[in-house]
Amino acid sequence: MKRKLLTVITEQALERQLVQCIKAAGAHGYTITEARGEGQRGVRNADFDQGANIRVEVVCEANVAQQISEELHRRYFRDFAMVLYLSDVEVLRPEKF
Amino acid sequence: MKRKLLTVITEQALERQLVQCIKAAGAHGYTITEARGEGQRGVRNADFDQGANIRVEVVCEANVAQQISEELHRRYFRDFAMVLYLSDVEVLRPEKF
Amino acid sequence: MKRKLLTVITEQALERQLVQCIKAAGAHGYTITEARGEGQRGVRNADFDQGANIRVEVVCEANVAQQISEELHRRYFRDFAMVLYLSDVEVLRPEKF
Amino acid sequence: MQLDPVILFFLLGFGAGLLKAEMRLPSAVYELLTVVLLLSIGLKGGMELAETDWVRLLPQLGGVALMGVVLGLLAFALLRLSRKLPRSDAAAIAAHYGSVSVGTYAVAVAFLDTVGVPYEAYSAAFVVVLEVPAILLGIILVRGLRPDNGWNEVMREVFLGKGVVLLLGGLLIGLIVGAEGVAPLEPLFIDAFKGFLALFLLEMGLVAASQSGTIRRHGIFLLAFALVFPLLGATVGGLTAWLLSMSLGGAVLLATLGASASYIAAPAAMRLSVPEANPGLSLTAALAITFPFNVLVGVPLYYGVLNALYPATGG
Amino acid sequence: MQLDPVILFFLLGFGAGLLKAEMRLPSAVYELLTVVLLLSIGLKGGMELAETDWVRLLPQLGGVALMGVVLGLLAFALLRLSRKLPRSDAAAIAAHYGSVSVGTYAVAVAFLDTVGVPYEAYSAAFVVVLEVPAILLGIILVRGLRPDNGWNEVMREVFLGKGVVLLLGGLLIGLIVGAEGVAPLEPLFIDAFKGFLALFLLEMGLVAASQSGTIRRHGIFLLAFALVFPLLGATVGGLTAWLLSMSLGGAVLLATLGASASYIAAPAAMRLSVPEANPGLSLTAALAITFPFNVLVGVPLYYGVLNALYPATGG
Amino acid sequence: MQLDPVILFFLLGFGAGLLKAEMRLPSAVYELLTVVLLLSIGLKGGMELAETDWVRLLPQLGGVALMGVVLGLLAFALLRLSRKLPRSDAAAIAAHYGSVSVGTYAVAVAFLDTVGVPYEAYSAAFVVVLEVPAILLGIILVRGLRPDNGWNEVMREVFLGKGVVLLLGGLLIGLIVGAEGVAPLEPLFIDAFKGFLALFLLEMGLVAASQSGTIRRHGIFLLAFALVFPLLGATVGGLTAWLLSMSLGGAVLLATLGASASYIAAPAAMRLSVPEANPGLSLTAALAITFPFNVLVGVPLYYGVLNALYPATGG
Ligand SMILES: Nc1ncnc2c1ncn2[C@@H]1O[C@H](COP(=O)(O)O)[C@@H](O)[C@H]1O
Ligand SMILES: Nc1ncnc2c1ncn2[C@@H]1O[C@H](COP(=O)(O)O)[C@@H](O)[C@H]1O
Ligand SMILES: Nc1ncnc2c1ncn2[C@@H]1O[C@H](COP(=O)(O)O)[C@@H](O)[C@H]1O
Ligand code: NA
Ligand code: NA
Ligand code: NA
Repeated sequence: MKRKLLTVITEQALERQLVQCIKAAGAHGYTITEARGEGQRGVRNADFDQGANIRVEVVCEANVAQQISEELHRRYFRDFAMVLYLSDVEVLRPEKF
Repeated sequence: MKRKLLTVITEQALERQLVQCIKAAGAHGYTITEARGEGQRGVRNADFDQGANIRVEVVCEANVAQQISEELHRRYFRDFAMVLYLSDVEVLRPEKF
Repeated sequence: MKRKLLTVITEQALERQLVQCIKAAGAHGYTITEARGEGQRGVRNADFDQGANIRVEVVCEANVAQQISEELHRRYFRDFAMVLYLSDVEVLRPEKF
Repeated sequence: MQLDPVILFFLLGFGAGLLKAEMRLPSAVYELLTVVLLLSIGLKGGMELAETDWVRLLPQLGGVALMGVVLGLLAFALLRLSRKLPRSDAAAIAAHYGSVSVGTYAVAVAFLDTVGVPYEAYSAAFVVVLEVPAILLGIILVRGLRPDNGWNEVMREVFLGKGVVLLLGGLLIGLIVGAEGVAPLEPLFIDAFKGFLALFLLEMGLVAASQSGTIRRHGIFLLAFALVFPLLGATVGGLTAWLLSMSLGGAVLLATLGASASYIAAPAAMRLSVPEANPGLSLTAALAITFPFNVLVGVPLYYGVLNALYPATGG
Repeated sequence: MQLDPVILFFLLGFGAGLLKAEMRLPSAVYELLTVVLLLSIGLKGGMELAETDWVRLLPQLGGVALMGVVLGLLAFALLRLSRKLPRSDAAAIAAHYGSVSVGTYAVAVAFLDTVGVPYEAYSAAFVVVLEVPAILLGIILVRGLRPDNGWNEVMREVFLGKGVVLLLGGLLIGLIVGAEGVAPLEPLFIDAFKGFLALFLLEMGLVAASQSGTIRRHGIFLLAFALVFPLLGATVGGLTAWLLSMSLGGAVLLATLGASASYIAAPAAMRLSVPEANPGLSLTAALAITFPFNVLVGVPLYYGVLNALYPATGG
Repeated sequence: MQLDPVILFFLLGFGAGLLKAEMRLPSAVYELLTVVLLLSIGLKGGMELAETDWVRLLPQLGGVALMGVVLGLLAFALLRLSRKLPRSDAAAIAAHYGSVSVGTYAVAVAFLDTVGVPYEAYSAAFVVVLEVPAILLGIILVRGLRPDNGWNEVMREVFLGKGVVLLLGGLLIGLIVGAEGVAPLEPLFIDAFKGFLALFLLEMGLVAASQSGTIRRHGIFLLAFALVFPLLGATVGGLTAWLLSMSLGGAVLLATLGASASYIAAPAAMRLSVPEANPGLSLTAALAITFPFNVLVGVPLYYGVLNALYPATGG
């Protein structure tokens, strides 16, 4: 079954808010890995506490992904380092997502 | 060339078995990153030894991906925290996968 | 908007060169996570300093992805553990990539 | 009642955890602390063995192993009789409570040092011997004699966990090189022991607090079991010590081991061998209820009672 | 001028960082060092409180908290008068400079130990009290009394950071168990203090060097502020110490606190509560300019000046 | 033969690794241990230099550097003469064996402390000086004078690895502040040295065991080289010590350095500068064969032989 995979890369400091936002939109889960990287807001590496990124993945229905993206965009894009992208995935147990 | 990317997110404790299963199905490699997250079986974070997840990626032919998925499904879905999904990727050196 | 997601899994030792290559090709950013895994060149785990992999993601235009792939292929495939694959992603703010 | 400062570190971590303070020791630090504590306890035991006629102790180890099995069976029987839990969950919890927690043992050691009561440091060998049998029992109670993942895998998992390996390793090294040989290692492994234990308990407090939310979910029955069974375990431990003619200090240690529940070796082994058991149940009981209980109340209680009742010369 | 060896570790890290040496302490190690230093400073302070009529000190804490607010307002006024920065950036920087850096405090403590000047170890309580007010002030200067993320969230973030929790925890534990109770923890928390501080400063040197590239980007104004404001802060700190009748050593500590800028609690809080402020500005100032300045020049300077001017008996 | 307890930790790790025990020190801990050991060895050397007319030693450094080149050339010649390996692999292995392992040096230091033989602690400077030349030689043997990644990059990689930076840093700090200045750092860096070394060797045992599976793959020739070349290297090292008029202890250290093979600096540099060389070959030889050999057999052997043959007063 088709679902969307939403990937968000952003500042560690936003983790709590991000998770709230994901749940509020109705997604049933998420996965987080520690990451570092570089983008418009410069290098963000794990060298110092503040600096690192998280990479958050959510598998969900297309409209949920849409809603999370818009919400994040509205709230955080102006002031925070953040990148997000969507792709198509196939899942075996669609009821989980 | 087209291949499938299979992503499995599951309990760290299953790593050994998962790798065996991947190899048995004929995949030529895999990549693991440490992860944490939340799903049907609750929050799983790295706070305590037992709790964390691994995120395993396998690039392989579609039928191999199918076979691994089914095998994991059969063996582990009932009792373990596990999510898996498939997507399409393009590789440069198809003979590696 | 459509973009390409290029994922490269390779030896930690190549990080500096990889980043140079990504920037030279005109990509606007990248994300790195620590990884381990197994492939043609054997098991590469984080057990010992030398051994681990990095997993690098770049969201960019198709031709940039193409160029990075070719460059990496030319320079590093013979002598280094390296896997790369491409997939399609949709981004909200195409001007960032 | 004597107040050991390391206990305050546990309370600090617990309080910070309940308040959801922005603080956590990274897992690498937790690993380091565990390794150092295990080696430290092992080395101390080994140094003592080096001055003891330790061959004489070998039969005692059998008795202590038996105690682990008895405690596991007792826990299983109680849980099954209550008719509250399926067989697999009852067996998994029994495995945790028949096995032991080295962290709790370390707290008891620190307590005895603080109150100045001597003890048999070689009891570290009893920790090793107690860790395994109840886990095997738990598996057998569900799978019979044919575990899904095969005995090879089970044995590897159970006997080659870091608890057994590092305690045993420390014991052997201490035994081989003796007190004089260990001397140059003392600044790290002996003198800094209580400092490391304090950091370890700070982290354990944080962990226990983060797990404590699950207590409510599992209901009053689990809570009651996790508070009452330690008293039973301590009694069995104290009796065993008496049968083995140990000193008062040794009896406190063995009572503490009886009262303690494994939260490292047992969860890992049961997850793979009895996966249908709910890991949340046993981990909540062992880590969020029994561990804090033993650290805060149990150890001084067992000491208080044994101090009053235990015959001065052992059994 | 006395040379403290730990300073050389900072220089080693700084040099290695500038040369882009292949070296970095993993973040888990940095965390461990921070935790140990915080607890160590707290315990030392608490032991002293245990022998002091500490209730008498409570009103002083109010005075010190006020000093934090005054420093924050002073910084904000200066930055706004210069017309170089938008309100949000000025407020964020003010929050950093009104608050304090425990790492800098630790360097001052080590310095006083080296030159053999006694000090009030309970000043650790002042560190706790100084950490928070200026951060709240910074938020209020931008958001007024209604922060976007709500006061609950802000308070949690500010009061439950590891700085406040571990310092306060250490102080309380030291106060409760006293010097005798802390004794078994000393090998790790007291004797090894300077060694841990050396490792910490090695890492801070690496970090400061990696941040130093951003100094140029932010221009001469930020550089000037980050070098001059510490002198102002030290003066205010020294005066406060005099008003509170502290010893010369205590005055050096309070001057150092006044001069220091937070690079842990303040950045985290401002990022969430005043996200439109550029975090690069304040972090560069606090970490890449003011921290090295205080460590290398400030602490000995404040001591030198106070040693010459400070009335022998306090105020 | 004297038994050093730290060796037993290596055996414990090695055994646990072979049995595939569920145990591993996290890489952050390994990093911390490496940093502490390097600084510790550097500081000890620096303190000694502070009391020595160290300018006199400068020319000796040239002699020791030459020894590194000679050992590299010797290894290369042997490997090429055997006709078993392509030029790039021979050069890479030669770079490893001409360079040195600080971990092995630390074991030799601990050994001499245990047997009570004095030594020139400033030999830490020889470790620094030996680390680099053979690596440059290895690159030149394959690339000539024009490495692919440019000399700048090569030099950065080679001279700014953590080995050189931390040893040199420790030496300089020890030299500047002298024994009295280092005193407050001693609890962590000096007293706890053997404890840290024990943990380090535990981890190295695990690593060596995990690598030992690759020995078979690379055949008997590599095994023979990795066992025989150390004897040659030790001989050259002992002779060099004699030429430099060092004491018996110093000769054991220099023999050990000659016998040891780099497993940190050399692999990193060769991977980037001579990528066509198989990194598995040299790492297996250095880490899975030569390191254990030196730790378990080599160091006591070199001591035994030198103790019998070395002229009492040096050369
Ligand atoms: N083109 C890109 N491809 C992959 N990751 C990116 C890209 N751009 C930015 N990132 C990641 O997203 C984070 C925030 O990006 P930015 O907001 O552009 O600074 C960076 O630190 C990177 O980890
Ligand atoms: N919808 C989802 N999107 C991304 N990751 C998920 C999702 N659901 C679960 N996961 C991950 O898979 C793990 C196991 O999921 P579960 O079996 O549902 O508990 C979780 O701990 C998450 O890391
Ligand atoms: N089929 C695969 N699927 C996913 N990751 C792979 C695969 N093959 C190799 N890798 C990763 O890429 C790294 C280098 O691969 P190789 O060059 O084949 O040794 C491995 O260590 C794995 O982390
Ligand atoms: Na028990
Ligand atoms: Na300040
Ligand atoms: Na050598």
